[in-house]
Amino acid sequence: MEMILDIVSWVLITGGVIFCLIGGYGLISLKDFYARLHAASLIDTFGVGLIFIGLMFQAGFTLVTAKLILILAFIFFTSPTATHALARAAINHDVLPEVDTEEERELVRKTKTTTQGTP
Amino acid sequence: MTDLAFPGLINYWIVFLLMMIGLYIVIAHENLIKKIVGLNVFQVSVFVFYISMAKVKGGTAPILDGTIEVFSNPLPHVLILTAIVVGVATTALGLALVVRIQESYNTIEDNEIRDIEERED
Amino acid sequence: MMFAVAAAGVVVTMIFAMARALMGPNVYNRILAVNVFGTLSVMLIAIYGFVDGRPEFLDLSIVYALINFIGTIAVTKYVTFSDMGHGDDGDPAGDI
Amino acid sequence: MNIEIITSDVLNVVTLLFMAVTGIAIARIRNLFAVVMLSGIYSLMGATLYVILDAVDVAFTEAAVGAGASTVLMIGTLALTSARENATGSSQAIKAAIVCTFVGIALVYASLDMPYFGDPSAPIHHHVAPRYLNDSMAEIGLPNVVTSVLASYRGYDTMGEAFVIFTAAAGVITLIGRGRREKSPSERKTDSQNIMKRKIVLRVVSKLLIPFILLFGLYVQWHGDFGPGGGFQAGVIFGAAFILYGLIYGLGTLRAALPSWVTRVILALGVLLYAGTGVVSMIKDARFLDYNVLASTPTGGQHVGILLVEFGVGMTVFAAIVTIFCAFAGRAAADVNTVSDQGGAGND
Repeated sequence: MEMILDIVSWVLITGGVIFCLIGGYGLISLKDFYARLHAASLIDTFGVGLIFIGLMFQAGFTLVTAKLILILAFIFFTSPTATHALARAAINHDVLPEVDTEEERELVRKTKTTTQGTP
Repeated sequence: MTDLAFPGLINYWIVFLLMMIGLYIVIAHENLIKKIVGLNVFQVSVFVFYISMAKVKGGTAPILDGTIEVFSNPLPHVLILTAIVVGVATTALGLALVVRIQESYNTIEDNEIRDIEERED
Repeated sequence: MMFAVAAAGVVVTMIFAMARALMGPNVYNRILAVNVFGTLSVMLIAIYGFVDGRPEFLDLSIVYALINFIGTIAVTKYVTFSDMGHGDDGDPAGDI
Repeated sequence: MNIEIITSDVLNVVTLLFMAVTGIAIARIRNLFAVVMLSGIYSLMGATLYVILDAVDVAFTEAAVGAGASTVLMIGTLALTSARENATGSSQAIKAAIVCTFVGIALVYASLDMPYFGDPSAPIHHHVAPRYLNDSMAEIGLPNVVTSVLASYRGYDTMGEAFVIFTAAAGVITLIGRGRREKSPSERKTDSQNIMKRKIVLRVVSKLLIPFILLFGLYVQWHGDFGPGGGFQAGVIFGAAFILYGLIYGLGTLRAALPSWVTRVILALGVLLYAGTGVVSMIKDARFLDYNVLASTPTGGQHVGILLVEFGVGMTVFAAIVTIFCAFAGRAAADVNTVSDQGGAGND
């Protein structure tokens, strides 16, 4: 039983670490701000999630697991909110994504006006 | 004593480097906000110095639970805990002074303020 | 061992985040990097609790996550308004 | 030498190196906004380091106060001044570098006499520390030795700190407390009209979170005897909830919920509670801040005394944080700093 739990933890934590590393690599290699937001969200969701679930298997049914769940829930609420606020602030201040085609450029313009317009 | 060879004194030397970075910022830069940030850098490194002296190898946090034998020294923790809060209180006071200086002189560069003062004399 | 691997992975990712925070190129990239750095610190603290064998100090991680969120909101608000006590006074660019 | 100790030592050095890199970046970058963000990272790394060095209470405080509150305050100052630093003269930089090199060499020379890092036989561990660790359970009866030392053994010291915070908050009120901006009635009207239409995501999430943050603050306040926590930390967390409210709903709404006279009263009440506890113990024929007489048994008295004193500290710190934040946020933005500047502010 102990060993099964350890193996599950290993798998989850290794997975989480790999997602963190991919996200971190994306953070420095991707070209524009919005692409980097995606890389960051990988860390905030899969990275934190998998690692914390892996830790929960090690902690067992204790207060520690409850606290881990709390932190996880907190991050799941706040991190997308912060990212949303950040992306919105960026697009309202003319930080535009790098796009290739005219069609995409049109899409960017549209998004910008809808986020900016007062209801 | 081989156990103690790493990090040995290296730990303290990096802390001294941090202190000197803080000191450098405070001396070399004219901008008052930058000076306060430098003071913060220095302050945190002094805190780190105290806390690293309190560490006992293999010990854990000084919260007793009946089973653990080796604890780190709690006294520096207490000193630094209060120092941090006082530090932010003084930082706030310093920043408030910076705001007032900006309003009176319309600049927060130390040398420009000195120039204005000299012209007034 | 497991926790050491996890801590190593998180530290390497921290290096990436730090590099992005130093490179910029604009304010938003920095804020993003600092936010990610905060999340990674939360993870590092949680993992270190297990390394140390006393994982009951997870309250700290909660504080880190909280401060990280409030910090990001404050910074975003400053970038948007250059002012922190701003309410809602009909500035169309003010919606963060 | 097992894997735990190696991991913790390596993490220790790596974190210090992170801090050094951040420090050098702070010294070099001239965009103050980036500098403030990096100093936030610097504090956060410091807090992580305290966890690695077993100082969980200190880490708690540094994360909440150093990384949270002072970053917010510095950004508030930037909003009122300018986010750009002038170039410094190179002669001054060289002089500063020479001074720092000499001081650094002197420090390293002095450190050669120091005991190695983590040495259990270092003199620092053989004076009062064993007494605290061995006898505090019998004398005070609390698992968290840091709280025992903070609130009971060194209660005078902590009272002094509480008064320093009180004084600093009073000083900030005197310097910049009177906000310069008054809103016209028409502006207020648009406020109420727009209030539900904007920032929907942030509003909903913050409404969800703020009660839990307050609850967590109370937990930290009352659980400080048994785990990391206590008045200083709880005060900042409580204040952080209100700062979040003020950031998202505007300062006017925050001040409607928590008028300035209330925070000022709490600010004074906190230190009054602390000193009052000492006076009560004097009335009961003991020395100032000797809690043993506050209940029927000595340890029971210590419990009551520490709870009261920590609550006093929590009140003062909370009120000070909120007061200082409101003072900075309420000051009208100086006209040197407009929104359009900010787009380019990140390009160094």
